[in-house]
Amino acid sequence: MTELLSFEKSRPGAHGPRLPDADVAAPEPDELLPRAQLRKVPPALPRLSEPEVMRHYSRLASLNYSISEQFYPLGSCTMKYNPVANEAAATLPGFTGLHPYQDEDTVQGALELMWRLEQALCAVVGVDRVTLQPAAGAHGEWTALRMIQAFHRSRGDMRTEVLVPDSAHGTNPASAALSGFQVVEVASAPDGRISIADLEAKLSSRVAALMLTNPNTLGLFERDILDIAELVHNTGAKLYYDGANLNAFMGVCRPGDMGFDAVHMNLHKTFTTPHGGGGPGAGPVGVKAELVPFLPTPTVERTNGHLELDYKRPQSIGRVRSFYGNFGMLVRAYTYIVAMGGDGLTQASMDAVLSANYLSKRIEGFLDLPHDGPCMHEFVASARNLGTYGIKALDVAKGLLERDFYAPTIYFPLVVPEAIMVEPTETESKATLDAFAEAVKEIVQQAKEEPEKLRHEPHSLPVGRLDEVATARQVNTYLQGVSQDPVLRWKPPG
Amino acid sequence: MTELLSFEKSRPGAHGPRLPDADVAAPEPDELLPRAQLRKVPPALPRLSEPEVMRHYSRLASLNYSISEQFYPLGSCTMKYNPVANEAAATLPGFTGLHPYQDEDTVQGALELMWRLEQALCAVVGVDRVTLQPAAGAHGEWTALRMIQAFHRSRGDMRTEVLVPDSAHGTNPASAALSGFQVVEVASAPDGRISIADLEAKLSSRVAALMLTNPNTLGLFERDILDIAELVHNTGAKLYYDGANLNAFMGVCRPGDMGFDAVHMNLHKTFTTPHGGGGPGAGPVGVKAELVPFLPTPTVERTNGHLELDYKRPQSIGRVRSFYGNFGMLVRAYTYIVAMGGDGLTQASMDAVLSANYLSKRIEGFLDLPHDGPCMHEFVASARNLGTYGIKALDVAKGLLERDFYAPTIYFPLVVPEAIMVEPTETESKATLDAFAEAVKEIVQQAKEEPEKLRHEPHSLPVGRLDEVATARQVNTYLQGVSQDPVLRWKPPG
Amino acid sequence: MAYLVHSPEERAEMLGAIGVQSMDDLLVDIPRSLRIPRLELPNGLSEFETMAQIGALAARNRVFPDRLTFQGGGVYRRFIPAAVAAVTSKPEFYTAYTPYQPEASQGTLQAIYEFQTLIAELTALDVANASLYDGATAVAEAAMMAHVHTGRREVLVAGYVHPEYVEVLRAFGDGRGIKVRKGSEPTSKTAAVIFQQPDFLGLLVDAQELASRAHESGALAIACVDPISLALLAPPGEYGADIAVGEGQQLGLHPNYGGPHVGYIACRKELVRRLPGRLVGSAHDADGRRGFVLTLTAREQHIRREKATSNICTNHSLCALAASVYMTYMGAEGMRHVASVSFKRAHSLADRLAALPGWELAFPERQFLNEFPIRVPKAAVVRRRLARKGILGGLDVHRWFRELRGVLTFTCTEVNDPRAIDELVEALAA
Amino acid sequence: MAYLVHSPEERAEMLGAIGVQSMDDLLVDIPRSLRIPRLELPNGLSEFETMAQIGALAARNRVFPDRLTFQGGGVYRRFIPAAVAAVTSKPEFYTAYTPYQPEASQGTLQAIYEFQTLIAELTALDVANASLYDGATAVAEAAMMAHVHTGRREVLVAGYVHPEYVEVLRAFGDGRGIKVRKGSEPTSKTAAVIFQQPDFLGLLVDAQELASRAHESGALAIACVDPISLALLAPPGEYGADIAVGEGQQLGLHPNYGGPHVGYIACRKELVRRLPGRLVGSAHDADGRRGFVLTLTAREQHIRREKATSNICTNHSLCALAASVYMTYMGAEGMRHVASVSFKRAHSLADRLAALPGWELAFPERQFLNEFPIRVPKAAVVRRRLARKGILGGLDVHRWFRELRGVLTFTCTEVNDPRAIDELVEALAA
Ligand SMILES: Cc1ncc(COP(=O)(O)O)c(C=O)c1O
Ligand SMILES: Cc1ncc(COP(=O)(O)O)c(C=O)c1O
Repeated sequence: MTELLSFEKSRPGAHGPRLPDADVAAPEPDELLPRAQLRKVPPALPRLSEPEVMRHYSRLASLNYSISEQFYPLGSCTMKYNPVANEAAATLPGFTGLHPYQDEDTVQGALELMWRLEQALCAVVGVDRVTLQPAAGAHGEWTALRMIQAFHRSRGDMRTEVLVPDSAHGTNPASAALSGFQVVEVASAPDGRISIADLEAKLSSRVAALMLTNPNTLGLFERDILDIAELVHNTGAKLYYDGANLNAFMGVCRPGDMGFDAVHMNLHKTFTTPHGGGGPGAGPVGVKAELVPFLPTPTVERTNGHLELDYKRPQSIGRVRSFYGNFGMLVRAYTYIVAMGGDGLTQASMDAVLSANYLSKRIEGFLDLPHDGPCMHEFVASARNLGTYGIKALDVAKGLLERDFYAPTIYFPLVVPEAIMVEPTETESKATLDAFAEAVKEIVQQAKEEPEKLRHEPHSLPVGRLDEVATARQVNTYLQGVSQDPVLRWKPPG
Repeated sequence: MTELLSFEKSRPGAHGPRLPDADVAAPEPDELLPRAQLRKVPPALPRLSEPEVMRHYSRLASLNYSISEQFYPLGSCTMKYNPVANEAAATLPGFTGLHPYQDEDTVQGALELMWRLEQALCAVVGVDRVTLQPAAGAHGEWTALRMIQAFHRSRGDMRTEVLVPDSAHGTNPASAALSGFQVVEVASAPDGRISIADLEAKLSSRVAALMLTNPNTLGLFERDILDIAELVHNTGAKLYYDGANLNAFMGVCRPGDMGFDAVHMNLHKTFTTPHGGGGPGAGPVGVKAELVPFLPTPTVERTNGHLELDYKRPQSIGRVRSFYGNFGMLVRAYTYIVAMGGDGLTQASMDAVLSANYLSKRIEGFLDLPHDGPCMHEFVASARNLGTYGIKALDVAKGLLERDFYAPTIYFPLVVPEAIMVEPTETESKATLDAFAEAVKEIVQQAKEEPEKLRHEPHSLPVGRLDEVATARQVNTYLQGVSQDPVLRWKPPG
Repeated sequence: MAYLVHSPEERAEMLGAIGVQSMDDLLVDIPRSLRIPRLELPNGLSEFETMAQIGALAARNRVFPDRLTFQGGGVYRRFIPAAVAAVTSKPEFYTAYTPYQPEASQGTLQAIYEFQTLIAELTALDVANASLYDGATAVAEAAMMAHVHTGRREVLVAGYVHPEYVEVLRAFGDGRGIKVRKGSEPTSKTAAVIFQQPDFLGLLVDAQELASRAHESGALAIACVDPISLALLAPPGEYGADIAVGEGQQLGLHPNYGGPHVGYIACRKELVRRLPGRLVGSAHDADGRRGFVLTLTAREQHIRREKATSNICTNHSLCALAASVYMTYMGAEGMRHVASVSFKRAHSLADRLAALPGWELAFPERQFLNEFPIRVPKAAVVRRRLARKGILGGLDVHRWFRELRGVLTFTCTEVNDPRAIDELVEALAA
Repeated sequence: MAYLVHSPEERAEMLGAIGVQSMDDLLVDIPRSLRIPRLELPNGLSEFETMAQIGALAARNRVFPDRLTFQGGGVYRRFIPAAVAAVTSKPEFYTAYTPYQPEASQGTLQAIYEFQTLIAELTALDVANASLYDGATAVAEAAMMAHVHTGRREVLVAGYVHPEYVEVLRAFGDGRGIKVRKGSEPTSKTAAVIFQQPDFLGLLVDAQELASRAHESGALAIACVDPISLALLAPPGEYGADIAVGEGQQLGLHPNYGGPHVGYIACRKELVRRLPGRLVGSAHDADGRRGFVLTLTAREQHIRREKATSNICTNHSLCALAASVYMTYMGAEGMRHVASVSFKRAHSLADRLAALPGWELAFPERQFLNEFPIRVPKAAVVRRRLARKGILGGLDVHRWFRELRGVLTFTCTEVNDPRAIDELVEALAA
C-alpha cells in the first residue's frame, strides 16, 4: 500500500469545509489594505473534501511502525509504552483551553501541576530546582550550558571549552557549540567507559563543563563517576548530565548525588510522553543550588499554597522559549509520575535493566557483544561478526523490519563499529524479547546462508530500501541550480 | 501479521491494573455471603499488563479493512464517511455522563436533541411521528410490524400474513416471523421490480402488510409504487418501508408521500453513524397518524419548550428495548443532519445516485449488468459472465480485497445469480471509483487469463481464504458431542 | 456541504460519461408527482456552528459526578479505563461493517471470538454469541429460544426482574403469542423461568433453587446476570442455568442516557443452534494459518429468512469490543477487586443509611451485593435534597412496583469514594 | 504498578537466564555509596485515583470560552476541525519516533514532506524544514543562520516583534556572542533584519521596505509571519525575505497554556544547507516505488556534531502534522475565508471600541488584520470587568513596552461570533 500526496489528489472545486460567515458590517480586506500588501496568487495548497483528507491521513498512519503495534527497541530513545491515560489527562479542556497570558489567579491548577512536577523531578534526579521550559533534550542541554556559562561569567571566569566524550550523542557537542564553546573530545577507554587519563589531560581552567551521560551510550555505568566529578570540580568546571539514559536507575541512584551540577531529562523518553514521530518532547533541566540564580524566567513559585510566575530573576539567562514550556507534555509526564509513584518508577528502572540484560544474553552468540559485564537499561551489539558475509548493521536492521520489529539504533555510538544499540525498556514482555531474539537468530542465519536475500529486505513493507544517496545527490543538483526538481517538496509536474 | 489471542498471551502474575481500595470498614463478600452463592473457581480471563492489552488491540485493529482506509462498496450497507465531528459530539461528557433515570428536568438538552431529531426524520421521510427506540434496522422492522399488528388488532382484525418480495433483505421475513406473522413471498418481475401480478395474487384480507424497500435491493426505483400502495391499502393492509435504501432520494421524494405507513431508518447507513464492525446502530421508525397511538413508550413530548417523556400511551405496543434507544447514535445522526442541512442531504442523495450510475457505467462490459436503465444509489452486477472460466462472484470479491478494496455485497439479492451489489455512496471520490473500476477490469482479465491464480487470492492479507465449510463442520462435530473442540471459543490446549 | 466530495466539474464529467444530460435523467423512474421541491430542513452549518449547537444541548443537561452517583437500576457508574476509548475510537474498528469478508476483517472477528470466550468463561456456559442490543432484548431473545426449544407458550418471570426488561419481553411475546407470567412456580406449560441475579433491587436470589424448579417442569432456566458480579458469585453454568443473558454496560461503557450498551447471551451446547445473532469460529487458510470467520450462519436471517432464530443483523459489536477491552484489562482479579470494593462500600452505606431515623432496609433478611432497597420516610424529598447537594441517588422503585411504596435503591461502586459516601449521609442527616 | 509487564515469576526466570542471583548483581557497577534507600515520592495510584487528581488540577483553572476570548499576543483561539485530533491521536503517528528507518516510517515521512511543501507554498520560499520548537526559537535559529551566512555578529529587530521571541533571540545570541539590537537601520555589521508581519500588536509593517533595506546592507531579511495571514497577505518570498519563520499554533493547535505549538522555517535555495533540523526528500526503491527519507543529514548534529547547523534533534513533528491536517482540510480558500472573517470582525470591534468614551486606537494611521492596539482609560479595570463577564481579553502590552502605557490589544477570529462581540462591547459600555 502506498498513498498519493495530498497535492496529487487535489482538484479545483472539490468540496472544502463550510465555514461561518463574518456577519458583521465591515469592509473586506482588499477594500482596506494597500494592494502591495495583498497576496496576488493564492498559495497552491491542496483542495480536498473532508472524507478525502481523513482517508489520506488514515492511510498514511497505517504505513508507520509505532510502539502501539511494534516492539521499537531504538537504543537511547527509551521507546516505552505511552499510557493512554496520559492522553486523556492532557486533552482535558481545563488544560488545553488555557491562554498563556491569563491572569495567574485563573491558572492555579496549571501552575500547581508544574510546581509538583518540578518537585517530583527534583526528587528523581537529586537537584534543587528544575526549569520546565526547554522543549526537548537538546534544548535542555543548551539551556544548561548557558546557565553554566552564566555562572562562570558571573565570577569573571570566561571559560571557553566544553569536554564531550567521543561516545556522546551528537546533540552534546552541537549544544556546546551553539552556546559558543569550543568542543574538546575525550576518548573512551577500551572498556567502553570514559578514559580518565584522557579526561585529566583535557581538563584545564579553560574548561567550563564536562558533558556526560550515565550509563553512557554503550549502556555502561560510569563506575568512576565520583572520581570523575572530583576531577572536574577540582578544576572549577561543572559536570553536566545528559539525562537521555535516566531510565536506567530511577529510585536506585541520582545524578545529583554523583556530583552532576546540571541535568536535563527527556520527558519523552523516561516519562512516557509520546515521541510523536519526532516530537514534541520536553527537556526540563535540573540544577544544584549554585546554578539556581541562572535559571530561565519565569520560574513557578509557591507561597502558602498560592502559585505565581516569578520573572524577577536578575541573573537569569533569560527565556529559552516562549511561554512556559511544552505544557501539554508536562501534564502527561506528571500523570505518569502520579500513577507510577516512587515504587513504580523504581521498579520500572529495575525491569528496564533486567530486560536489557536478558535480551543481551539471548542474542549473545548471534551478534558481537563488545563489552563485558552487565549492562544497564540498554546494550550495544555489533554486526561486525557478519562482515565476512558482506552483511552490515543496516542489513540486520532491515531484516528486523521485515520481521515486524522496528530496528534498534544503528551506527551509534560511533565508537563501536557496526553498532546495534538495543533498548528494550520495561514495558515489553518477555515473550516479545524472546521473539525478537529469535528474529535476530534467524537473520544471522540468513546472513550466513543467503546474504544476498537479506541485503534486499524488507519486501513486505510499503516500500523497499530507499536510495538515500540518490536523494542526497538530487538535492545537491537542485541546490546547485542544475536541476529544477526541488526533491525537498512537491512541485506540480511540468 | 497475525496476532495471538489475548488468552494465549496470558500469564499468571502479570501486572494487572492498580485499583482503589475499599477504605471502609465492612466485611468481605465471603464473610457475609453463603458459600453456595460464591464462585469457587475464578473465571479464566486473560491476565495481561496494560501495555500488552493496548498492543494487542492495536494490532487487531490493523488487521481490518475499514471505511477510514479503504473504499467499502458494500451494497445495501451505505458505507459512507463517518464524520469525525459526530464522534466529538457523541463523546461530550454532557451526553455520555447522563443516567437514564435522572429527572427529566436535568436532561432537557438530551430530550431536546431527541425531539429535534424526530422532527428532522419526519421531514426526511414524510411521516407524522418517529420512535427512536429501536436499536437497529431489523429491530425497527419488528417494531413497525408490531405496531401494524396492534393497529389491526385494535380494530378486531386478526390478520396473519405479511408479504415480502423475493428480493427482500433477510431481516424482513425474519422480523415478520418474529412478530408472529406468516411470511408470503412475492415474486420479482423480469425487470427486477416487484411483480404486480403476483402481488395482486397474494393480497387478501389476511394480509397485514407488504414490506418493501425502495429503491429495491437491485437499486431500482419501484416505478409503480403509487399503484402498489393503492392495491395494498385497498385490501386494508399497511405498507411498510425498509429504509435501508433511503440514501437514494433524500430531498427528492419521501416514502410517506409514496403511501408508506411505517418506515424504518438505519441511522448507521443513511445518517453516518459508524457501523462499529457490526453495530451499534439505530433503527428509528416513523409512522403515519393512524399508527401513532401504537408507538412504543415513552415518546418525547415538547410543550412550551419543556420536554418530557410520555409513558401514558394506552394503545402502545410497550417497550422494544430498555431506556430510550441508542442515544449515543442519535447524537451522531443529529449532528450529521445539522451539519448537512436540507441542502446537503439532498445533494448527498444526488451524488450517491450519480456515483452509482457512473461506476456502473465504468464496469459495464467487464461484469454483467442484468438490469437496464439508470439505477439509484446502488446497482447489482453479476459475475455469471465469468462462469465459463470457473470464476464466481466470491473470486471477484477476493480479488478486490487483494487490490486494497473491500468487496461489494455478494450473493445478495438472491434473485440475481452471482450477484455483486455495489454501493459507492456520495463520499467516495471519482478517482476512487475509477481506481475500483480499473481493479474490476484487471480482475476480469485475470479471470480469463489466469483463473487459477485469482481463485487463490488474496495473498497479501493477514490470512488467505479461510475454510468456512470446515469450520461449520467442526462446529457440528462439537455440537454433536463428537469433538471436544468448541471452535466457537478458545480453550486452553490439552 | 460538509461531507460531499465531487466538484461541480466532476459531476458534469460523470454525467457525461454516463451519457445523460442531468440528474433528472437518472431519476426518471421516480414519478413526477412524488418529487418534492425541497427538503424542509434548515440549510447545513459549518462544523464550528454545528458543534456550538450540539455543545449547547449538552450543556443543557446536568451531569452528576461519578463519585456522587449512587443510582443504579440497570445502569451504573464504574471506573472505565482510558484503554477502552483508546481502542473503540480506532476507526479500523468503528468504521468497519459486520465482518462479511473474513480475510479483511480479522481484527473484528478475533475480537468477537475473544468476547465469546470471555462471556463463556464468565458464565461458565459452553458458547456465547457476538452480542445483542441490550439486556432487555437479550432476555426476550432467550425466552424465544426457550419457546422454540420446548414448544411451550408461557414464560415465567420470577422475582424482581428489571421492569423494563419484562416490558420488552412482553412486547416480544405479544407478537409471537407467548404469555409472560410473574411467579416462580412453573407448570408443564412453562417454557422458561427467568430470574435476575442480583435482582433489580440488588438482592441475591436463590438461583440454584429457581433453576431446579424450572428443570423439574421441563422448562429452561434463564439467568439474567450482572457480569461484574460473576467475579464473585457462582456462575449460571454452575447452578444449572441453560441460558445466561445480561446487560454489559458495566463492562466499560458510559451511562450515555441509556445506550448504546450491549446485551450478551450464552447457553449450553444443546441450545447453540437456537442462538440468535452472529457467531464467530476459528478457521484455517490453505497454508494452515489460523483465522476467524462468521459461522453457523444457517441460523441467521440472511440465509434462513423467516425460519431464522432471530431477525437480528446489526448487533452491538463495538460495545462488545469495549467490554472485551474492559475484561481483558481488568482480568478476573481486577473484576473481583472492584466487585468486592463495591460490596464493602454498599454494605457500609447500607448500615449508615439504615441508622438514619425512619430509614430501614426493605428486605433485611436478604443478601445483596452493591445495590440495596431501603424504605425511607419521604422518597421524593430524599431525591430532591440529594440533588441539591449534587448527588444523584435513591432510585424510587415504587414507580414500577406497587408494593414498594417509599422504597429507594442505592448503589455503590469503586467510584464512590468513602468521602462521597460521607457526603451522601451528611446530606441526609442534615 | 501501572505500566509494568513482567510477573515476579518471569523476573526470576530472566535473572536465571542471565545467570545472576538478583538485581543487585546487575547493578554492581553503581558504587554502593550512591544507592538510595528509596525514591522520595508517594507510592503510585490507580488510574482512577490518578485521573481524579489530575482532573482536580484541571478544575482549578478557569477556561474562557472560545467565543469570549479576545486575547491574542501570539496565541489565538481559532476553529479547530475535529479532523485534527482524529489524526494526531492516531497512535501510529504519536507513538513513532523520528523516522530513522524510512521503510517503516513512510506515514510520518510523507506527512513531513507534505508539511514542507505546504509551508513552502504558503511562504513562497523554496524549501521549508520539518518543524522547530516554536516561533521564538525559530526566530533565533534564523538569526543564527544569518550570522553564519554573513559572518556578521549583530541582528536587528525592527518594530514590535513578539517580546518573548526577542528574549529568546537574546539568550541564543548571548551564548554565541551575537548582539541583538532594536531598530530598522542595518549597517555593514548587520547579519539580519528581523521583523514580524503582522507585528506583535497586530499592525502591518512595510515588509518590502524592511527587506530592501536589509539587502542594501548585505544583511538577510527574516520575516516572522502569522501563517494564516498568508492566505491574504503578500508572502515573504514575494517581498524578498530570505528566511520566513513563524509560530504555527493557529494551524489547528489548542492554546494549551502556551505549548506544545510549532515553529516553522523556510528559506531561499541558497540557504538550505544552513537550515536547522530535519529535512525530508523524496526517494525511490529498487522497484521504482516512490518513498520519502530524511536527507541532507550532513547538516545535523548526529553526523556533524559540533559543526552542525543547530543542535535540534527531537522537533515538533506531531504539531506539524496537526498543522498539515489543518491546512489540507481548510485549503487556501478556507484559510482565506477565516482570515477575512477575522479581519472583518476585528475591524467592526475596533470601530465600536474606539467609539467608547476615552478609548482611542493607539496607531490609527496603521493597518491591521485581526488584532489591534487601543489606548484605554484604565487597563486593569477593563480586564477585570471583562473577566467578571466571562470574557478574556485586552492584553496589556505595557508590560513589555514602556511607551505603550494604557494600551491593550484585542483580537478577533472566526470563533468570536457577532453576539460575542456585542457582549464584549456591552460589558465595557455598562
Ligand atoms: C543520549 C542522548 N542525548 C540527547 C538526546 C537529545 O534529546 P532530544 O531528541 O530530546 O533533543 C538524545 C535523543 O535523541 C539522546 O539519545
Ligand atoms: C435492505 C436491508 N434491510 C434491513 C437491514 C437490516 O438492518 P440492520 O442491520 O440495521 O438490522 C439491512 C442491513 O443489513 C438491509 O440492507
